[in-house]
Amino acid sequence: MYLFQEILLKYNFSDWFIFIAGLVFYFILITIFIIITVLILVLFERKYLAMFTRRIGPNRTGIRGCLQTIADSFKLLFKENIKPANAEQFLYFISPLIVFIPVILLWLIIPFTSESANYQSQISSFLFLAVLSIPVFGVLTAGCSSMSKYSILGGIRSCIQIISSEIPVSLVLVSVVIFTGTLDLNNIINFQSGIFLNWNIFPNILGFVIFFICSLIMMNRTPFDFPESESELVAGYHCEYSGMKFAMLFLAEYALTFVICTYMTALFMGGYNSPVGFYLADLFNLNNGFDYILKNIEQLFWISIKTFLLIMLIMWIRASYPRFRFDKTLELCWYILIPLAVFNLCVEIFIKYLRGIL
Amino acid sequence: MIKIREVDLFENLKRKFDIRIENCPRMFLDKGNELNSVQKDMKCIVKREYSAFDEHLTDDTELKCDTELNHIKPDIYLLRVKKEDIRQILRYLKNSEEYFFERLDCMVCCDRKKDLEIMYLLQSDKYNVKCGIRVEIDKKENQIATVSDIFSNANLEEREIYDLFGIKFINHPDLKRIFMPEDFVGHPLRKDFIIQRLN
Amino acid sequence: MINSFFNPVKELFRGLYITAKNSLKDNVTLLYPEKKKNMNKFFRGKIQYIKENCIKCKLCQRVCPSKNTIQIDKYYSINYAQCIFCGNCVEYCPRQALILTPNYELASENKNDLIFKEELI
Amino acid sequence: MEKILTDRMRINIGPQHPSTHGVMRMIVDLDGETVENVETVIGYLHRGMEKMAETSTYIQYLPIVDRIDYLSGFFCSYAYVNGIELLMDIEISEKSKYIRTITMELNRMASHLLWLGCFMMDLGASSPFFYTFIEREKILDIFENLTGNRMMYNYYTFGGVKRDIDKENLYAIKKFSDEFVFALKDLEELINYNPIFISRTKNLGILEKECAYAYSITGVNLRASGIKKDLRKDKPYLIYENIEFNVPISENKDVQARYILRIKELKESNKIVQQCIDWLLTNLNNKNIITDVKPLTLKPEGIAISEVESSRGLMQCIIYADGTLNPYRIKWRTPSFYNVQIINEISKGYLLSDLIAIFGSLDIIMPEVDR
Repeated sequence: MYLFQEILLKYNFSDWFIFIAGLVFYFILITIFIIITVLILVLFERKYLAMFTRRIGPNRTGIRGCLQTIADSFKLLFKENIKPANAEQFLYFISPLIVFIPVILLWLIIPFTSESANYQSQISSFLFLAVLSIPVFGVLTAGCSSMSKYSILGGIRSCIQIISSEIPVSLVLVSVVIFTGTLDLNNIINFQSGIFLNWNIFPNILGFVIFFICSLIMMNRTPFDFPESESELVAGYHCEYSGMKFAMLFLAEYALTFVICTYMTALFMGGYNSPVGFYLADLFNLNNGFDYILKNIEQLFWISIKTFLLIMLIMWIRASYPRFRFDKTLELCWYILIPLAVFNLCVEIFIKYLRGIL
Repeated sequence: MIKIREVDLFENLKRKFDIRIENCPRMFLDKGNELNSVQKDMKCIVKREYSAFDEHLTDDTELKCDTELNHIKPDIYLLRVKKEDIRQILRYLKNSEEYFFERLDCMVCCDRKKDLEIMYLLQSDKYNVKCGIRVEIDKKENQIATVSDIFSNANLEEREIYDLFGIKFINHPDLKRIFMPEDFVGHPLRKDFIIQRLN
Repeated sequence: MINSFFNPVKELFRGLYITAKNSLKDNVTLLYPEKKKNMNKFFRGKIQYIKENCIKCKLCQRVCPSKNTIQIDKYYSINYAQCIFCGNCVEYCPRQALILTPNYELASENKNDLIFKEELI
Repeated sequence: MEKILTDRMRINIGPQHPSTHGVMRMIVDLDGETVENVETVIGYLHRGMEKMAETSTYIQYLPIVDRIDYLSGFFCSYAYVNGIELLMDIEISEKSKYIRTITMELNRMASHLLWLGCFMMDLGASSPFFYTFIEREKILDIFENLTGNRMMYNYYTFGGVKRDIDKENLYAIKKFSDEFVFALKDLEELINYNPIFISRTKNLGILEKECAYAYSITGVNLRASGIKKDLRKDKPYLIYENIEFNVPISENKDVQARYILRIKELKESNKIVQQCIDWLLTNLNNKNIITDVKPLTLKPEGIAISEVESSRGLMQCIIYADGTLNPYRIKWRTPSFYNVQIINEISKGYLLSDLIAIFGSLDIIMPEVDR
């Protein structure tokens, strides 16, 4: 974003115009980046699940099925938008946007590299959680506005589920923040720099497990995929959507998965520092501006590798477990995860105190 | 081997209701003429060796079988019963410990041109024997009392018979068609139902 | 009590292990258009009519469960849309005028492609 | 505080729904998420099997019989063919008895495997579906080489079997049944003690003994309620006398019990298949598999009630024959027709997702219900 603004300076536009152009350019850059990652993610999931069940997965489009999701998205783009007759027009039209726009904002908060032009703010980890609860409204309005009983049930289920999983997540976040001392994601990541032993995951293993389970619930992934559980509610909240709107909801779900995984790597697994402490780019120590870009690329590489490992674990879980019962999940959240999160908070404070003494 | 009192299987049943025990006669389906009754004894149906229950059946009981086939006792007994007292018989057969037919396998309805006939197939687990109760309903006033409160699986069964044969069951909970749409005319499994061949 | 907590977790990991173990085995799916499944000689595919052997005894018409797939008057016609490939006609034909071919690809755009007609002099 | 009066939502799990195996409509009255009343509407798949019997001869009706319960085609054709054999007093040879038993038990395994796959898909796990279908494909390949078709066999005739089992088929069956033991062990490890699966199926859909008798439920659902009733043991037909196998029953009458029983039945059938193979391998040269009955001019008379223990319960075929070429009336007593009726009794008070699990555990398929 800053590079773009420097170029604009040469053509002496007025400064407020430069500020807005920079933001818009970064916004477009991020959406393109999201669409690419989601395309890869969807294809990867289908191939990865196929591997587990001894199938091949899509292999007709492209060399070995690599253009499959592009073909899917084109199909969805040009599909006819069928609107249910008695659906409320405005809410029905707006809810995919309510779901999709916050997901893009989430991407702005996450620091992908040390100098990445994301939205620097002192409380970026809490800001992430705040923005994360906005898509719930989109899902609820999508469900209730399309006036079909299945989607109403789906919408209600997903909003109860996400509320009950927000609380353990924030408690675990508090424990991480206490341990690292700052709310800002960049500082949290810098706190975990160096050899991978001082990642946050090792002192805070219980917090990581709770966070992982709650993020499964938030992402609506198996074994907690109640809003669109195929065998009961046919397709849950997005069963009346087709064409472009369905593509947006589908895209938002996968983008949400990727973003929550990057957030987890940032909090627990040392976002963009390499596990071996030093960066490959330093070896070349070429002093013109080039090593700066090389370092950024390598950091980007590290954070996406760690996120991919987490996503592979999530998809592995999707392949092997049946679905939970809805009220059992709420029981799990309220009776087990929240007390555990509070216990984990005390453990963290004690470790912090111990670390302070030594 | 426990010695059971020598008694005919349906003796006290006969005392209460007047039923006619029969083997199903071979030529019971008339070819246009009157129903010719017992003409030739009929090898009834599922050939099984003796079960413990049959011990007390002496050879000269009513259920006469072909002399050369007497080593195979029929495993099913067919009773011809009047239409009015079908409910008492079924309740009696179900609740009395002596027979203990507590499972109604199925109700078979057959259109014998002259009249409609329903066969209630009962099965007793304790004695491992089957009994078929046959009731004749003539076509004009095709009505019979329902049995769904004694055997609750008769509920759907009677609706199916009503749907395919048109027999109305008195005070059946909800007598509606099962297979055919509501506005379907006629009852398909009747012999006089014309099949429109569409090709 | 401890066992009642660690047992389910052990079972959860065992579930993951089973799916992983299955992922190493080879694929079972068959790439249909490229590699076709080889049918054995008893497979009941499309029925083939041999005119020389036929003595027009109409037995195949009488034995066929879907009543009017085979029509024998001036022509000998088999309607593959109605045929259920049960093999009755092939079995009961006295002169082996009908044989079974292992060809199962019968998709066609319009229906009357599926009607096979042969002139009977 | 008194219960808040919320109005009931009437949702119909309609004919087109991913988890009604076949075409069936359930009108469910929901109070929030708990099920209050389930009304089943059937009849979408009625093909008029019984009317078709009256207009076709005995030979013409033989291939149609497999389609009554297309998952276990051999059982229906055995019920029909055995009925005619009883009427005509035909004795079938020892070898064809063994061939019939082995094909029926393999068919029972195929139908249970398909049920397992669909049941797990109802509960949300997608990968067991593919593992069970891999095994099922092997059985269908065996049937294809043996009878010529994967599901519509038309393999039994009056008085025996149409074709003899040659050596390759027997070795294929032997290879399958040996490998099946390990594959089933894998499946069981994946599902049996999985805490999510246990929490989804434990004490759910309790079927009491009286209710089972009142609705004349048969098969695994009955045995899951503690009543030991299996036709293969009570009235052994074919060669079930000299084959030793046991009939598993369980006492706790819930969805999990039905699942466990079906897995045990898979193992039992595998044992039966292995015993049949040993006998068949010993006398390969005994070739008389069919007694010469002139099927085309078949004119039986009388009533015949032939029973068979199909994979879903007791299946009876009641044939009224009046000495002409066409059967006078054939009535099919199919087990799923009675299992459908108890959904309302046993699924009251459970959640919507439990209703799907209960319906899945009863192993109901719609062609049998609608005939």
